[in-house]
Amino acid sequence: MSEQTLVDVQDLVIEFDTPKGRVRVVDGVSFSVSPGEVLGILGESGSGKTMSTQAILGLIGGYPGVMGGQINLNDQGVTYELLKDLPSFISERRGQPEKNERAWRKHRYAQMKKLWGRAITSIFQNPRRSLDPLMTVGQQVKESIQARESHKDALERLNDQAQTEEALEWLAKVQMVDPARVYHSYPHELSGGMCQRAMIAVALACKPSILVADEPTTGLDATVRAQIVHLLQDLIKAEQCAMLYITHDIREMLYLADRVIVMRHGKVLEQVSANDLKEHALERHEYTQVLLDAAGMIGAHDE
Amino acid sequence: MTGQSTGQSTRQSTWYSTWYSTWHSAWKEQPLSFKLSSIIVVLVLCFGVINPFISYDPVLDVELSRRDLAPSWEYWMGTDGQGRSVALRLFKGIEAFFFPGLIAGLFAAFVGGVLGALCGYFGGWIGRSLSAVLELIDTLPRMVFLVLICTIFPPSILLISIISSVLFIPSIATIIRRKVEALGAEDYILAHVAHGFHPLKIISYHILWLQCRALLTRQMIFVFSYVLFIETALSYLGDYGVQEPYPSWGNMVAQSRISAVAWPWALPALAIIITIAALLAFGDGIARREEEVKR
Amino acid sequence: MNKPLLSARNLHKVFKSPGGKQTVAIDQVDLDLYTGEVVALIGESGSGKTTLGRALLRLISLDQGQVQFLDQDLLALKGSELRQARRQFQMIFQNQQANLHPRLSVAEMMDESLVLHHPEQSAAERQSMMNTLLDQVGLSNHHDRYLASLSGGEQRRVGLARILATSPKLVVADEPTSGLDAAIKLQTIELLKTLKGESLTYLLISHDLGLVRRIADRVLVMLRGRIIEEISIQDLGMIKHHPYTQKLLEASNLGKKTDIEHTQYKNASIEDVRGHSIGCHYCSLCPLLANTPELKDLCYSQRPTLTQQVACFSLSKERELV
Amino acid sequence: MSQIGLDHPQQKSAMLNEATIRWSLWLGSKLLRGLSLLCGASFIIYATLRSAPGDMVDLILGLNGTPEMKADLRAEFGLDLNIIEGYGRWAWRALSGDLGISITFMPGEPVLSLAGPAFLVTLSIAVVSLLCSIAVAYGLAILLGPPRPRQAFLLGPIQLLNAAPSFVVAICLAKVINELIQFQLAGGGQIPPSWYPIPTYQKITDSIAPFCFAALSISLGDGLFTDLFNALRAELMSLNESLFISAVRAKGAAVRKHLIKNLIVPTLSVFTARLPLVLSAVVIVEYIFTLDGSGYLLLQAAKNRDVPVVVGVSLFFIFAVIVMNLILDLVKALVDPREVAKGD
Repeated sequence: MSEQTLVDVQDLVIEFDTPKGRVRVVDGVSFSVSPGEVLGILGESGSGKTMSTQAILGLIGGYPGVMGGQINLNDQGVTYELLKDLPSFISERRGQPEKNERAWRKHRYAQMKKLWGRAITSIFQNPRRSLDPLMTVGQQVKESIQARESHKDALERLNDQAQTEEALEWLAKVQMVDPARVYHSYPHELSGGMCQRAMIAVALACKPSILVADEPTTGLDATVRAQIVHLLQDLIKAEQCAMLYITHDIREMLYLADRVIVMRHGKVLEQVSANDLKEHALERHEYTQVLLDAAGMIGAHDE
Repeated sequence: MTGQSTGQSTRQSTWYSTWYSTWHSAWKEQPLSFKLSSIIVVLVLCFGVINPFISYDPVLDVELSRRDLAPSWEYWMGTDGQGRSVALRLFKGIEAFFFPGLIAGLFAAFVGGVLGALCGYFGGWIGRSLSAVLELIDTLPRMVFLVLICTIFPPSILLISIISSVLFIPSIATIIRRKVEALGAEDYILAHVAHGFHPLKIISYHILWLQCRALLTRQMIFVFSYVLFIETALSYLGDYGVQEPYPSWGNMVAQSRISAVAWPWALPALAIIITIAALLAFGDGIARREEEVKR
Repeated sequence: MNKPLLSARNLHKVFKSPGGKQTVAIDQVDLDLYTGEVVALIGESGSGKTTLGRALLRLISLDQGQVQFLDQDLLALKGSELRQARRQFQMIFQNQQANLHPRLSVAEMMDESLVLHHPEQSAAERQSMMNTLLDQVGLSNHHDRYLASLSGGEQRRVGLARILATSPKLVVADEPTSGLDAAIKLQTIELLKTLKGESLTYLLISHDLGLVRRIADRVLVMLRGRIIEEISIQDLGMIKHHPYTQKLLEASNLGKKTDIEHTQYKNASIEDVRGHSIGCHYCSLCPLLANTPELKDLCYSQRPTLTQQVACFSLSKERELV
Repeated sequence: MSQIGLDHPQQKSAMLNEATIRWSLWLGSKLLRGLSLLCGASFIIYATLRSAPGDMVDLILGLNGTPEMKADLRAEFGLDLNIIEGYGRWAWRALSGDLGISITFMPGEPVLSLAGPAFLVTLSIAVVSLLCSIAVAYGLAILLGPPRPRQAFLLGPIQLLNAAPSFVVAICLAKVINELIQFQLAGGGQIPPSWYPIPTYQKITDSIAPFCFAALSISLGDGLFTDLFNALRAELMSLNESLFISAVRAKGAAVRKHLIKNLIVPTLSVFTARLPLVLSAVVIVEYIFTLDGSGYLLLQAAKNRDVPVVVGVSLFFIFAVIVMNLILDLVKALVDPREVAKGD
């Protein structure tokens, strides 16, 4: 892994037990993200795109979860091999590999504890449900500032007043109309679009080196969606933060991403630059063409 | 012949053979707790049905010379302080709660189901006033109200079971109402109206029968077990339930006050716990089975 | 043009929440649907498009207005007459699971519909009819399947087959492709096109402009319970639209960033429109007002009606001049 | 950034005002509902009384009632009026503290002075048992974590408790403790003379021990503990898998605070659902441990067919259910702002 990569994923394998037996949701996926780059993962429901990113974050729920591969995460010049200890948690039983999921999760949480927020953080698909319903939005933004500050020396830490002010500043940065009011609001009092903006504030207030955005616009209205996408683009540039952007909407992808990975059935079909996807649509993989067609982009190109 | 018929067997088989095959395969994949509990439930059911045809004489047979015998081959749950067989009394005691429980369960499930479905379907002021009445009934502490009833009216186990089933109607209706409202929230009912079905058919068939039968069965079993509980509690108190010398699990447990040995009261107490546990597990199992949507 | 299949006049609907708050869901809507055409209703969530679709089919009561379907006054129908009439207009619901019953197999469900709508037929006739219908939607071997074992696209298709069993004249399709994967979405669109034939009319409720471009003949734009613009599909994106329509089109395109004149309104979302009780709904966000300040008073005090196919004083004047 | 400040006085006061109005509206509607429930429930009791077979006065007084007593009683229950007016008069008297006079159980004693102190005992048992079960359930749920397969051995006994009526638990508890104490003191083998739990500890524990055991058996029996435990674990599981907990993790903050706060509401919901059952259980368990609570009073009075006492105690119970529900709602609203928002 070169110095210039933030995240490097090699041959990631994720499996789940279902009533019908074990299913391989992610099958040997590899990709990497460099600093300041926006990598898009394009795929439809069930393509394993969310699972691969959850695996990087160490947040996979379900059994047995990650079963193989390598994930390297770069934090301030230090590279962490996140899946190095994985084989020691896997044993053979009745001809099938079994994993001690509980112990692994504990191990993983301990490992990620110092990386969450600082090296990597994430925003999720359902903004209403990704904010704690019992806490005001301001407190939640402040919480991530606190978490960030707790890594620093006691002398360099911001005091409480400064943290509150920074939280307000963040709410203004995500273009809330009335930050002071939003600061004291609970998530149920905000609209979906505002919740997602608050969520972006929560995530970026950690000052991460890479932000994972998991379909942040799904379920939002078209105009609100456009706002969120524009906002993300502006902020990512301003904060010099890399982004892993997951979506099934090819238009968003073309707009935001520098490089695009197309996934289907847990496998990477192709990796292209956004420009290629736009300009040379007809040279793309069959499935990518279907996606482009469904979004009405090939037809327009032909004419 | 088998080779030819396999392709169409699902089509041409009679209703009972499909029924049998589905239940046979379903039985095999059930957890152990469900199997055990259903065996106990079936046992209780058998005894409950047979009991009225068995005479009381051996149960009431007092013989002081054989009092307090430990469990043996002859009296395999021992005998009590008056020399009566505990096992026989235990089985005969099922009669005290079986039919009242059955009636109460059926009544509560039927009325609660219909009321709940109506509340959930209509909403508006009908739903609101109905649910207000139901909430009112729900505030009455059940045991206290039952004692009040027993003080004013001549106590009988049938009255008790009817009252307790009435007291359970609100909770059943609420469960059904929530279910119907959840269905309504995903435009499910509207879709059926749009298709042209009669509202009565939607309520009775599409909602109550197809969607809520498992829930209702479970609630029915729950009410049954509650009547068992109430009956034993009241018989234990000694003034309202089944009176000595007639056996009931409650007044058998009440022998703990006077009995010198453990089995005359401990075994009925165990029977109460096990039966209620089996009933609950059985109800849960049925509900779970129905929840796993057919594939 | 000939007589419309369905014509609605002056529809009004107000929802009252328990707290006494009133939301205007449909506000003075006139609508004509002609046999064989596909009309798309677009707008953001909360614009009242789903409510309008349902109200037209008598699934929601209206506060005011008339709906004429063929020669019947739809709002006057009651009880069994209404249920009889329902077979002529059907609805595809947004949530495909809502269309089907999870505890009935495909065959049972189809049979149920056929018994209801063709009671005169014998069991054998129904069986053959069911087979043709399921063939039509491409599900010939799925008789014994249950909802849970069908994929999203298959669920949609069973719903379609069930609707076709009533041989309807009008189908209101509420987001018929939402939640479907791209390939299946394309299939479903093709299927909808084929099934339409000559005589079936669709009212398509969608926010997916890709879908709208593919099958619609005419587009209606809704904002806050009002139809603010009517566009034929050839004109979509080609002429100067109502500023709200323009914003919708841009948002779905994402390709170019919003215009400079829009920047100050960039972050004002549709929720900011809620406040205006008089005047044009969009007046405070309208970029056209910068060019035509003389209309300001008018826009802030009167609600524009649909003239020259657009509910905007400035635009309708402009079009009149052309 | 100076124009956006938290301490803009006007804004703060405006927000405060709005919140106060919302809260007072919510509280008012809850109080109103509680009041109407109280009226309704007492009306049900009155109607039950009126619908008794035969003449109610004869039923209450039996054969030895003098004509004056009969007339008194008629006036008290408003029997000479129609049912609504009669209820009005009866409710008014009850409200002003006149619940009538005990007739057969403790003749001449006012019901209020009988039932009031007794009810305090009952209430404290109910509260202690609820708190007790919550403490144990919380502890176990957090210790065991979310449900996992292969825990059946551990959980079997806990699930079996679901089926144990509290009076059975109470009897077993009394018996076992009795046996244990006898064993220690007398060297075993001796048969305890009565079912009373700790005869030899009477000096110190005459009242405290039965109280504790009553509370313990209520909190274990009737599925109270099991229900709480199951609800907590299920909630813990869904919380652990919920998006916002993932989000909290992903930003590197501590999860525990969020978990605990979000667990409070489901716990309270179980409480609300279980309250009538707990009060029912108290009645019979008090009887077993001969605690001087209102349950014991109720059963003794019922045995003696002392209708005024039974009715008075029932009213107390209903009142308690409504008030406790109100308190639980209040706590829920304090924790969860959504409650107030949807309340009106």
